[in-house]
Amino acid sequence: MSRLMSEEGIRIDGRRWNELRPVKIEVGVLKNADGSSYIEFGKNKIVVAVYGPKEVHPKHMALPDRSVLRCRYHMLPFSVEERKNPAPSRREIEISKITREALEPALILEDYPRTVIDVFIEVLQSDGGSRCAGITAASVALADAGINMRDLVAACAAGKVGGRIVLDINDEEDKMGEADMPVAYLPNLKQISLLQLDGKLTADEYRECLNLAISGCMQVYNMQREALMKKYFSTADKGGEDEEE
Amino acid sequence: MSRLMSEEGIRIDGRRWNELRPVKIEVGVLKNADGSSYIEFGKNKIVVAVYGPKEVHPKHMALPDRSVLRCRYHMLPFSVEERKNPAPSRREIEISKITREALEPALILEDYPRTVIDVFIEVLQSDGGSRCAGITAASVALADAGINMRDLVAACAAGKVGGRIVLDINDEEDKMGEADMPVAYLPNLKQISLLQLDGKLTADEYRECLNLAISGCMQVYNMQREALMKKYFSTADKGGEDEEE
Amino acid sequence: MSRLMSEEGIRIDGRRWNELRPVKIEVGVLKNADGSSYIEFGKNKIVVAVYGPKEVHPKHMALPDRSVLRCRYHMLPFSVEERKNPAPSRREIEISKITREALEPALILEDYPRTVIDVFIEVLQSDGGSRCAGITAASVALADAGINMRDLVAACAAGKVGGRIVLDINDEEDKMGEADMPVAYLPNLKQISLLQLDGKLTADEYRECLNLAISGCMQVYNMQREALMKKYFSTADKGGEDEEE
Amino acid sequence: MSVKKTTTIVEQLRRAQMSELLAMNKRLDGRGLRDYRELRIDVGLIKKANGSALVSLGNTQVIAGIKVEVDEPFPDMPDKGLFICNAEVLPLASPYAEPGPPDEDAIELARVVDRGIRESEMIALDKLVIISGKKVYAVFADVSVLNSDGNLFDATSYAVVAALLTARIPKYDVQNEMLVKSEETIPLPINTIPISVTMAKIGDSIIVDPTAEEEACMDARITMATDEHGRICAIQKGGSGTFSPEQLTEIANIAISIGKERREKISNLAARE
Amino acid sequence: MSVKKTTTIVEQLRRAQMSELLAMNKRLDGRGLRDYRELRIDVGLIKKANGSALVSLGNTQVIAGIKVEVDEPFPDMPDKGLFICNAEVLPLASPYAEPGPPDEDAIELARVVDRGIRESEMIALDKLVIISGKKVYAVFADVSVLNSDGNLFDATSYAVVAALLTARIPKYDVQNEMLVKSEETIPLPINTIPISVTMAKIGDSIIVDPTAEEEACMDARITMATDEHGRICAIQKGGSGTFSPEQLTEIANIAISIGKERREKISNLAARE
Amino acid sequence: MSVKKTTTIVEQLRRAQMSELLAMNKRLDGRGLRDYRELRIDVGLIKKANGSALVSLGNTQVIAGIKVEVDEPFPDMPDKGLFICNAEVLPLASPYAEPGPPDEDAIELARVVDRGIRESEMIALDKLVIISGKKVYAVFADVSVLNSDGNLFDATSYAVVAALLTARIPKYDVQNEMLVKSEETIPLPINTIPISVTMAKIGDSIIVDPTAEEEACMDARITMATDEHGRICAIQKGGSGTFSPEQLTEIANIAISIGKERREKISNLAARE
Repeated sequence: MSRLMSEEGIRIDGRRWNELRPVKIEVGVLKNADGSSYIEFGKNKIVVAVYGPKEVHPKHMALPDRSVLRCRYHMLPFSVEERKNPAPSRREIEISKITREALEPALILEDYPRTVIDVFIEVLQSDGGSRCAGITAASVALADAGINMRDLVAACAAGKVGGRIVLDINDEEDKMGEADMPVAYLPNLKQISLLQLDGKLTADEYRECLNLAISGCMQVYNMQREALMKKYFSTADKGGEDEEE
Repeated sequence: MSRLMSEEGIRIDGRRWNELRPVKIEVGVLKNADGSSYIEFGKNKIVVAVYGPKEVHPKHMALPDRSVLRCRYHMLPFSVEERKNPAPSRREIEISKITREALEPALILEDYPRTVIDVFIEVLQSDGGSRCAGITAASVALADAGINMRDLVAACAAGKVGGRIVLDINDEEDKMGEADMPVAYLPNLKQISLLQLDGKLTADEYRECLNLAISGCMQVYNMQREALMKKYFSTADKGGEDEEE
Repeated sequence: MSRLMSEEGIRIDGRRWNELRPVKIEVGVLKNADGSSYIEFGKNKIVVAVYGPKEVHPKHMALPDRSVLRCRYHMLPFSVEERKNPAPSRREIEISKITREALEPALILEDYPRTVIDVFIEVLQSDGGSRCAGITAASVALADAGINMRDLVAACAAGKVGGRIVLDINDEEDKMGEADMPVAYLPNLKQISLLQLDGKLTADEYRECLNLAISGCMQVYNMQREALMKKYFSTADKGGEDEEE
Repeated sequence: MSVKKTTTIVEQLRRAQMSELLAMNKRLDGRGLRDYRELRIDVGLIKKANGSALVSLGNTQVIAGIKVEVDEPFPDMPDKGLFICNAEVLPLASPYAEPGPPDEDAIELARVVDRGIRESEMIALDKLVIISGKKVYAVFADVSVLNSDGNLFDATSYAVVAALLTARIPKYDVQNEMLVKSEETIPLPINTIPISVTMAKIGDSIIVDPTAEEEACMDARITMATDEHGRICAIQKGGSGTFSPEQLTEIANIAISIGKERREKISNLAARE
Repeated sequence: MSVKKTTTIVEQLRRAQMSELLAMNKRLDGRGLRDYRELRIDVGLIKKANGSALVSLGNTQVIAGIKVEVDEPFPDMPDKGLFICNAEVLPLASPYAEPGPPDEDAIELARVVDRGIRESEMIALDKLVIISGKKVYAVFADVSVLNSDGNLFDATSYAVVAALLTARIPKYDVQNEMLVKSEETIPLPINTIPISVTMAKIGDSIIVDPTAEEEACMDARITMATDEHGRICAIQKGGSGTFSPEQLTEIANIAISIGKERREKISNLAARE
Repeated sequence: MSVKKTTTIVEQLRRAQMSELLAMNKRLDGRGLRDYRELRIDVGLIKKANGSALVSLGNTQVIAGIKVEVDEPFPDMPDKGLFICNAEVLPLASPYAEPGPPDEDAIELARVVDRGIRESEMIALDKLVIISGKKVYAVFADVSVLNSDGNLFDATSYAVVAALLTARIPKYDVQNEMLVKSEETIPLPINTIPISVTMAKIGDSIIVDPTAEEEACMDARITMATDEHGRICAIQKGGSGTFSPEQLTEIANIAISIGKERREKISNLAARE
């Protein structure tokens, strides 16, 4: 196993244990969509579009009391090392599902009965943590589409690499490390809407990991707010943490 | 070719020419289904569920004057020597069809207009004669579901092995033998609702085979009745052949 | 590269530069179809059926002001050198589309609102120019079905082979030659409804090719008329070019 | 899942009329109960196939093409060539046919035709081995129904049989474990000619070679293939009705006697290349 | 695209009733909040499989079969055998199941069960190499749900674990780079037994081993698998609700303590061949 | 089966308005009849691809990625590398796009772009051979439409061309018939740059680079690709209308003259890595 962690506690890409990779979020990048966003999260490059609320076809899918949320997480063929077949893989189908379940609690779907809201997540380039980056960007795109929301959803993984609990696992750390735990968090409701784990953690490590992931989500949340403010308030003031949108 | 028949007329699994393999039938084995059954027929292990009569979706499939019978014969991936792909094979599609056609004449579908009756046959372990065992079990599950029936359907193959006409071909006899002829029989109506043949028979052998298969079906029929009685009449008396259910 | 053109300007199959391969067109070859035709064009052997105008299923596909034209170009597994998988290839899907677009301008679809017209082109044996032969035959089958038409559609390719612009490219010329340009033409409207090009042509060669293809289409048109007259007028007089059907 | 095709009211009315006629041993198209419609077989139409046959049985029209490739044998059958039979009902064959992968009817059709040819041992698969365990001929028979007017089973079977009888396959020489395709072509090694006879039961009558109209009204269908020795080598009952044991004896007699007479006709038709 | 299954009015009413009961630490079927339903495991039912187990968890019934083949390793893992896990909810398992390829629920089910087994390193994949870089064992675990009454995750996981524990695989000898199958069979190399514990959140209550009725009313679901050392090795949260950080700590404690006690039970049940 | 996309009443009204404007040589967005929208090309965005380009043509946005693998050549072309082009209109590209396999429009798009590149012989496929008859480079060009606002043909073609021009592929050394990947990367061998020019006919006017709004109203569409010598190397007519022979001559002249001027622009944009 390659040394993923130096003696000084520096990770393979130069970060410390509690540091995020560089993040860039843009809002409103696609003309046709009702809401859209673009995120770079480490080497992840992801574009998200939201269409809706809109009429449902076929009509029998409509619900009388709320909107139906549909999600698709999809990777472009050239987004990974080995060219990927464009047809949806089992992994993409699972991530589409857990992404929908991570976003759903943040949306006030009751405000849009008999409609559908479509979220399309397209991974242009993939790195470790693409599901978290996708959820983060999707939440911003939903806000950009003007959908009523209880909260944003900010997502970030923590994990165990070279024996230490660290924040925001990249691709190499995911492959060589001991554990990866993606978390999605609703910062104002203080609720977790996504939790997965691959790899082994003791009960103590698990708690440490969870707390670290939540602190990462709070950092991501601030970047989401900044990106939205930058689009919607011309004097792009960096939003304080205690403001509500 | 291996010796499938000893000089004393004993078959490879120890049976005589007119003997069935051991058969076990259970009724009502699945909680969710409207009717169900489990059959062991030699090494065949098959579970069958019936759902219905119930509403049809899509509605345009409904018939104004009778119920629609739908059938699926399906093998689990581990039911055969070489792991089977779970998608339906051409063989499974053909057997689904001839199974439906074998069962349909026994059902009084006119009693349930605008509904559908679904029969699901799942082969857990496959041996020679799985289509016959599936039809036999399906007929019991239909009775268990309380569907109005003109008759039970009992199925059993006869064939030619090592030069002799024998009853109830097993897997090895099917592969190495000269002919296999599955038959489904409605004992009270004295009608045949399934007949197939793989292999060569003279006209005389064909008649002999047909009669032997019918006699096998009558034995199977008695076991079907016993199994149903065991469930529906607490004093599990072994039903006589002249009783009607 | 093999010699596709002799010094005397004779092509590999014995034709001159401006000569069509032998063509045979028959009308009304299939009993069930509303209109049908069979064409031999060189080694191409193609049968076409038209069904409609008829009711549309599902109904939401129907248009209030005109008929919907649907087209399928399909090759039988044994129609080509290497056995072809029966599922539609990308090539067949593209040709289905450009065939529909080549035929559509000739049809008075407004005369049949809320209906569908189906055109099925089945290639029994394929040679160079099968899409042109298919369009030519389809146009005849549409006329045989009694669909109101503004014009027939006659199709023929021209191309560049061994340095010369020639009419009606066959399979070998297509593979070894420099360019292939299929054209569909509405002779009375003097309009082009199909134009494709594979291979390289200068602007001058392109114009020459286009004119040559149109002259080929006119020859094809006369054969289409003859075939229709042969069916519909018992005294099979070879129709003059200035007559309208 | 398997589900029955719906029958219309018109078909039910037509059934009454048909039963009346059949009670007088008459059919709608004037044939006797045991009469086939006119059979035409044109072989060799498709030069790009190793063999081909266009068969018309009344208004039913099917085309079969044989393609032969070199392939590896199945591991448990190192000394047998391969035979693969596919059928599709083209969407142009009838107003009810639709584009798409073969449905259960087309799959049953292909499998029943395959069974007749395979179980009769028509093709000597053991003579289709080029290098034992490594290289064998794979014979693909693809059949497409062009016009569907009943009794696709027999029409398809005759087309495949005629195409196989007249097919020419490339000869291979083996040099240092490599195959060299020779100029020469050879016929397929044929053991016997199986003949398929399809009957329908309408009311109490058994009729031969049913039309689409008759099939729409029938209670049940049965196909029997026989070989040159009059042995039955494949049976398939179809349809939602039943047969009595006595009817099945009668049916076998019909299949054997008609099979004998049609075998000659089909061999002759196929030979006229 | 992923979309939530609809809930009916009846389910919403039932949810109110269930919440009231749960507030009093009661469940509809009388169980305590941390109680599992009765578990039965029958191993070895399918002789044609290398291993098999039929698991009943209350009314939920699943069957798992193990098939072992020889295959090539992944190029980047020349010294690891393969483990492939598939699940399908058979159409006979419930009135809502339909024939067809696995939907997102069945795919999630298979992937979560796979994750628990893979991440716990239950199977010593490095001992499944026959010829390094060339030939390894490929272990297929196929699970079919026969009757669906909630908590498919645990039932499926227990079935695969029991089938793996009792599987026998062929031994191969290598002679001149060729594999020779010996008469002997050997068990799979096992490192640990992972135990999956699934919980549901309804209102403020966390319950273990939810029934289908409880799942229809739940806010969210969570599955945790632990290994023999009490380490958590796989987690999957499901459902459209959320958990608080405190609930997630409580849930981990439940999974670890229940996991320990159930591991013994499952080892024992699986051993009774 | 191929079937035309429906046009709405609004589109028909808009068509009347558009025709009036065009009669005065004006377009809705103020462009002249022969003017392209603003073109932006960003190359190298996707480091995991061998080459990539993000192209904006007005509001139309597409991304192309090149992946190069080692594969076997086609048996009849032992000395040619492979080029495979796929396109998909992502469901986020427009309110009308849907998830699923490519439809006939996306298939036509990929095939027409492929044709321009293949027939112009842009890539020197004969230089992509590593071991003759055994190992060649396979160049996959995958294009995804991110935002659809008309003229996908040109945007897609420019994206693939730019991605190919800037791609770097691994160099392989051959040692004892085995491939050894070297550290070094090399560019693809390029012969020429084909330029696609797409025009639409609305009424009697021919316009260049139609928007989605213009395409919804157009009678017919035509795409012509030309190479560096001004030769036409691919044509595709689309749409349910027709062209006169005279219009087709005019169209070729436009394609050749605009192609020349745009080739320089595209080479420059692609070079700015």
